[in-house]
Amino acid sequence: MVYGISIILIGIGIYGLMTQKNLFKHIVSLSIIDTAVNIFIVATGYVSNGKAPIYTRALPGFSPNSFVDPLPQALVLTAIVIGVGTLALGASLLVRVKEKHSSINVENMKGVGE
Amino acid sequence: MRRLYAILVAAGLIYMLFVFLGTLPLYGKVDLSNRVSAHFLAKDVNSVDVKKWVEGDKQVPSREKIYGRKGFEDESANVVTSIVVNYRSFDTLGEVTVLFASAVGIGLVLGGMKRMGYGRKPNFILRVSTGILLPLIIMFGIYIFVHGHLTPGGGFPGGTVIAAAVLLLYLSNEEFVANMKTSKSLEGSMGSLYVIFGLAGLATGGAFLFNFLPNGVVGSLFSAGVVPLVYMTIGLKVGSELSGVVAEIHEEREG
Amino acid sequence: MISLLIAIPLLLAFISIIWRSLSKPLFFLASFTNIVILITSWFPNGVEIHAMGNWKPPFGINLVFDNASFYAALVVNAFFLLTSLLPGLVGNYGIPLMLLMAAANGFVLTGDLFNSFVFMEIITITAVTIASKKENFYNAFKYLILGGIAGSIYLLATIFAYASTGSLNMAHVSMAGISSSSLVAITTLYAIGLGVEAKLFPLNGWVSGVYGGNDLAPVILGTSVSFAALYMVGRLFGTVFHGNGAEVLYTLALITIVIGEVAALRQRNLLKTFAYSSVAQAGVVVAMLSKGTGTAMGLAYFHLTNDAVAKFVIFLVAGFLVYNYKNLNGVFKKHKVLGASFSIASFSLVGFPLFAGFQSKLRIIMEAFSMKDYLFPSVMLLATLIEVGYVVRWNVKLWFEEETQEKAETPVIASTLALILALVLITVFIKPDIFLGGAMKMGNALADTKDYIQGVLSVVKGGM
Amino acid sequence: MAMSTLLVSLVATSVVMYFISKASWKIGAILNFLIGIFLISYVFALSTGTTSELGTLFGQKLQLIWTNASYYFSLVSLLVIVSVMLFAIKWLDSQKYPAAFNMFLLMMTAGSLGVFMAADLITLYIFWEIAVLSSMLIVPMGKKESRKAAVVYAVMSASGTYMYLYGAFLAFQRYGTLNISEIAKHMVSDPSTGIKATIFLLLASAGIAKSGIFPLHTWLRIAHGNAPDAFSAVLSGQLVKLGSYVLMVSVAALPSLKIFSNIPFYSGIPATNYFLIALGATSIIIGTLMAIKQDDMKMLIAFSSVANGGYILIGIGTMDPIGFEGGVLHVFNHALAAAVIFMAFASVVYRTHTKKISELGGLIHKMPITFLAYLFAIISLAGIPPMSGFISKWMIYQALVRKGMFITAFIAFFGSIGSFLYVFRPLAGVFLGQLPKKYKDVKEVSPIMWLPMVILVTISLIIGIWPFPILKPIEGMRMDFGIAPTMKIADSSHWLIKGFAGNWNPVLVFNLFLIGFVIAYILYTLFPRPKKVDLLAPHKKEGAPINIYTGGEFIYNPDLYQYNTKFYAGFERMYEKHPSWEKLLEMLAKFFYDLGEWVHGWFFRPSPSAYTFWVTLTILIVFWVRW
Amino acid sequence: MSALIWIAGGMMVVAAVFAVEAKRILDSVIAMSALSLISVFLFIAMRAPDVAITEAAVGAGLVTAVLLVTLFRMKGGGDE
Repeated sequence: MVYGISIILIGIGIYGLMTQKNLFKHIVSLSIIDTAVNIFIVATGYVSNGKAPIYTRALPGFSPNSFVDPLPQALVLTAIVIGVGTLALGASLLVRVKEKHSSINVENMKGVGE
Repeated sequence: MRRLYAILVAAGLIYMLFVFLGTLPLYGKVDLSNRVSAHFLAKDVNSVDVKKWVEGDKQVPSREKIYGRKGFEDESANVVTSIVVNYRSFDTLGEVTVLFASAVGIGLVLGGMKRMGYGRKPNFILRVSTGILLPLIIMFGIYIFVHGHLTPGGGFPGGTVIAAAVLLLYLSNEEFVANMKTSKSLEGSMGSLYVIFGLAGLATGGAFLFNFLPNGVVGSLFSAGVVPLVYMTIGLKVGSELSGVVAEIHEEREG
Repeated sequence: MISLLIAIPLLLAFISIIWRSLSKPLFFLASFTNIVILITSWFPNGVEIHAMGNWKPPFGINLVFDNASFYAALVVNAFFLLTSLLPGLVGNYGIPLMLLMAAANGFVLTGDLFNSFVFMEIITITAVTIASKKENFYNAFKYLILGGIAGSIYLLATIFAYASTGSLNMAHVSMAGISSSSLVAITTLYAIGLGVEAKLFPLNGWVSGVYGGNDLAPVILGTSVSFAALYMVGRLFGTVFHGNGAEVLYTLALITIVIGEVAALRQRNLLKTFAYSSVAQAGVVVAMLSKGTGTAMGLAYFHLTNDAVAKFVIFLVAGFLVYNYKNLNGVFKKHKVLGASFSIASFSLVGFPLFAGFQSKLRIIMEAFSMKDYLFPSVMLLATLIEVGYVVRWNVKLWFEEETQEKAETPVIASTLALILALVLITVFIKPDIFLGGAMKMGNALADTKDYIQGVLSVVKGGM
Repeated sequence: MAMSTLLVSLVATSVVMYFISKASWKIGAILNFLIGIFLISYVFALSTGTTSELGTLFGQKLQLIWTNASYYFSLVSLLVIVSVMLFAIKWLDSQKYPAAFNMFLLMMTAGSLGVFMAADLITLYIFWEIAVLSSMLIVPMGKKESRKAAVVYAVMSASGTYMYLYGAFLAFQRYGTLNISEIAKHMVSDPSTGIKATIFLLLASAGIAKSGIFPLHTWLRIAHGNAPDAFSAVLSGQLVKLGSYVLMVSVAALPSLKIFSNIPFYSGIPATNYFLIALGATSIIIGTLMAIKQDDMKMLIAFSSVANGGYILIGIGTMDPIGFEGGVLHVFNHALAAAVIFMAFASVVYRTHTKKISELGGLIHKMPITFLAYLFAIISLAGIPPMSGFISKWMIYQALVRKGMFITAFIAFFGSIGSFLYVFRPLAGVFLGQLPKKYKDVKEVSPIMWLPMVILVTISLIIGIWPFPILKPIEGMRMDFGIAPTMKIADSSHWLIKGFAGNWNPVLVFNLFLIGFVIAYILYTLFPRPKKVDLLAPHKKEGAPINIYTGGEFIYNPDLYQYNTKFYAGFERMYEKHPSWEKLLEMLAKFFYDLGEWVHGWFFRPSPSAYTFWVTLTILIVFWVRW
Repeated sequence: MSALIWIAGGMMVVAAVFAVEAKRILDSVIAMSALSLISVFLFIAMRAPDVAITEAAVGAGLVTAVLLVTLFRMKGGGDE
């Protein structure tokens, strides 16, 4: 179910990348894909009725499958930050693209192509 | 037409991923004992007989783990943190580097000189409340990364919260310019510190990023050896880094 | 010790953000130290691992140091060292270059799938930064988008691998019995995810824009990074997945070769021409890698080494020319040393005798024939024919056309470097073992899955 | 000195030569010439059967062997090259890149010698590429069009070379060896005709491309026509012969009659050979017809090289003892003739700076020695006794008639007649007729330049009278290749060349010709001399109307009315609208460019969306195929 | 819980489509931010509090802020 959501979101993101002419939308679409992939990853680690992987006073001991898989979560933490890095760099590139080509719409940009 | 093709192709991709999904275990029906994370959770990685483990003899950890006692190989209560900062600390170093690379890249791409103004006077409420909120926000950010090994959160969200404070300053004050020199120095020295932690581990324990400090008791603030230190480093670094990014996107080139 | 290959450039990069002016000397220092470290641990002839934080694999992240990763790291760092000798080229980009160096080393050395993803993302981001030099923003942006998609796909592949094996460690993944259907899923996704960095058709649309956009990007991305990416192709499809998915790579590679050369032929821009040629050469390498045997892979990396050396010279010279002259007709009359190096490098690219490319190209054809593959050599020879066309055209244009009045000072260091590398190319023709020995060791190490698993999973060695 | 040492040191010396020539190109040119003389003496001293090893390449020994064929081809090559080297000592002062010319000429010499010495296919390939590469770098030193010529040359040559390489590796893969004689042995016993024929044709295609045989002949016109003038002599006289050598290797060294004995096609000639003969015949037709049309004198001879390449191929292709010898001897004849002709043209261009026939005329009085050299060379080229060119053509005809190949024979005769037409055009247009006024101060070239021509012409004449020294290695070659080894064709004790339809006694023929010439000279001196009329009235200024009238009008452009403009207009009109192979190949090249455009337009779009689309589509296709 | 996830999923899809197809870039960025926020809910539902807090701070907060500021810098960007 959650898998389904994330896959559809990936599809939407790809669709956005393919159809949109505004480069800002590309960043937005990429961000959607990132989020979707993150959801997907966390979903692979979900265990029904598992607890959040934190030892607390209320949950003292370890037994198999009592927690959800912490590793995908750790990976997602990394992936989120990587996504931010990519997006921020992309946004700043767009600022300069706009300055140089006077538009960020693929069809109206000047001096692009070849 | 273009949209139609796009929809078709995207639908194809969705279909493909659904088909691939069939190769994964069902949602929620994961058996952790087949995965390495079982031992991250049990925190008994060092006691696993790797040879047997990889050949399919999954040694299900059955030891009782008690909150508040010694005996773990990694003492942070938050297992995700122990993975992020201890078991897979190297990934985190990479992650920090990604952010750093991105910040450097933004600096090089924008290469701004003068602050961009929003062209309007920030309203009174914003200005006053910023003054009140600012220390609180920063305190909160610090709290998040200092308790990273105990509670959810850690260096990255903590640092982000600090950066949010800087953003608030930019929004509330047309004239405000962050001191880039300080933020860069903090960023650089914190980054170096992380690597130096790693090198210290290499020197004392023979492996890069080795946890060279003594462990404490699960659940207490001063536990988990080097983990809180690393998370603080990360928190400060991310905070200064993202503040730098916030400052940089507010800069315009003159002329 | 090998963790220092990554730690030192990172540390120096962090330090140089504080003292910006130091970035150039520190970059040189970092690459120099790395080369020294590598030289002191010449060809391990076995599998050494470095378990990060002393967490033994498959639990922790480990660096793997065997003949393959050694040779790859050597080549990668050598090009960084060469680049660091060119302060004019490095400019403000010392820090991204150091990060790129750390990431490329990490990418090569790591034995962990997710870790390789992280390093791939660092490579993408720093490469985008470098690509944006000389206001080449739009192409850098395109690269960023494509790299982002590729990164997502690579990450998905990694997660599929994790979900079906329960581990991220390459050695463990390669020995864990993955069901054939999930293997298809994983290798398909990896083929596409790596295809972008490995410049496979049609994922290579960014190449011409990025390589053709400034003088620094092609020099470093076309050599070091390209080597690292293609190393990963060999590691994943050779060692980890035992050649599963090789036919996809093979098909894509053949198309890549033809498309790359044809696109290069029509190019009127010097840098872009050779950018496309580099695409085609990547196709040759991947086609050879997809064969999966030690010899074939060794030859592929031998070819790649030759190609990288030649491309370094070509891009160095071309970058200088394109950004100093409006009209390139007959410019080599003013820069004879640069011209001679360029010609030698480009002839080596084609595979004329007397130059290194001959050795690798002929061996590759021979190896392909001995595997009863008649298609690949014919495609390769056809591609070479097209290559002859544009290489000769450019050489004739740059040497013999009527020159213009424009003048630029000959860059002394660049000329010397280019000449030395050109001489290296000639030396390799006479004594191919200079590159071939290492490349063959690399190929054999990549093909030897058993040794790799044995080395990673049973011997836990932290050690300096 | 071992052959391997010689070749390696020659390549190395050529690089040194650049720096020497950089200091003084004249010293470089002289040194080049001296090295050439040394090489000739070296070639004479070497005894057949000597082997030498160059080293190993991927486990294969690179071997050199000195055979009769190596001796013969090296000698012919060196004769041409050394003459050009001598010629260049003076001629280079008109050139822009003398140092590079010296370097590449020497390197090319090394490459060519290596080709002739090679005992295995890879060694041959290596030296072949060295020769091609260095010659390819000399071609663009000429005028503007030569830049394009170099590219065309390189690509055409490479297309043949890479087919050859494919064939070589195919043979290696099948027979496990690259050594030519061993491959020959294996091929004889190999039952699979298809693969043998493939290997054979692939190997031969390098020769086809290089010697300008149809369909890869078009580069000759462009490259020979635009290369630096003296270098055209090497191109046409020597480099093209590399192609003939490879053709000979693939036809004779791999004994095609035995290998393809199961597919006889026509009077014992296998289909594969017949295919080559057909290509040769086509080349004769195309070369002859196109040569007649040319106004550019160098392009004219370039096309004649196409035709003569055809003769050589036909001769060798028959694998008939006398035809084979004729074909191989034709290599020698054409090499010398073409070299002299191109050097003569180079001399003319050196003095007049034009190579358009219609702009020249009457140089016979200004450059008499050049004229004489040219005259004898074209006599040889056209195959008129007593020059040596006749003998080889005669031998080829003999073979064709004997084999009953009447169509080919007819084409060969046609080519001969055509060659009278086209060699006469530059003779009439350049040397005879009216001297344009602007060339009235033209002088004969210096002895350094005419001497090589005279030497070559003399050799050609001597061989025409007494061909036995050159026939001896050819006979040796024939024995080596096992073509009717018991038969003796050259009979020096009776001064005879034995044909099938009669014998040829060159000495007798020469004497007859000598008598005829003496009679003609006497008649010439007895009759009154014709009176000369200047084309431009001497008292008029240049450019002003001239007192030549036609139909009551002043003639403003006397060049148009010169008789050598549109020399064979009537004849040319007969095939004006001929289909052009050159255009076809250009279309092929354009196809690749267009493919590039298409690829660029489809896959390398400026927008990231398109990339995303292709990436996704590729994933889907891969998924579809693999799932 | 399951129903909630369905609702959240539906909202995310709607937000994603809106983010992709919106005429104004500003709307698009805001929709994207909303998508991130809803994903935080999903993360919590999947027992991933660490991810949730990071996504909330970094994904939903900072990215949105950065994009908005750059959008402002571009003076509306390519609102064509």
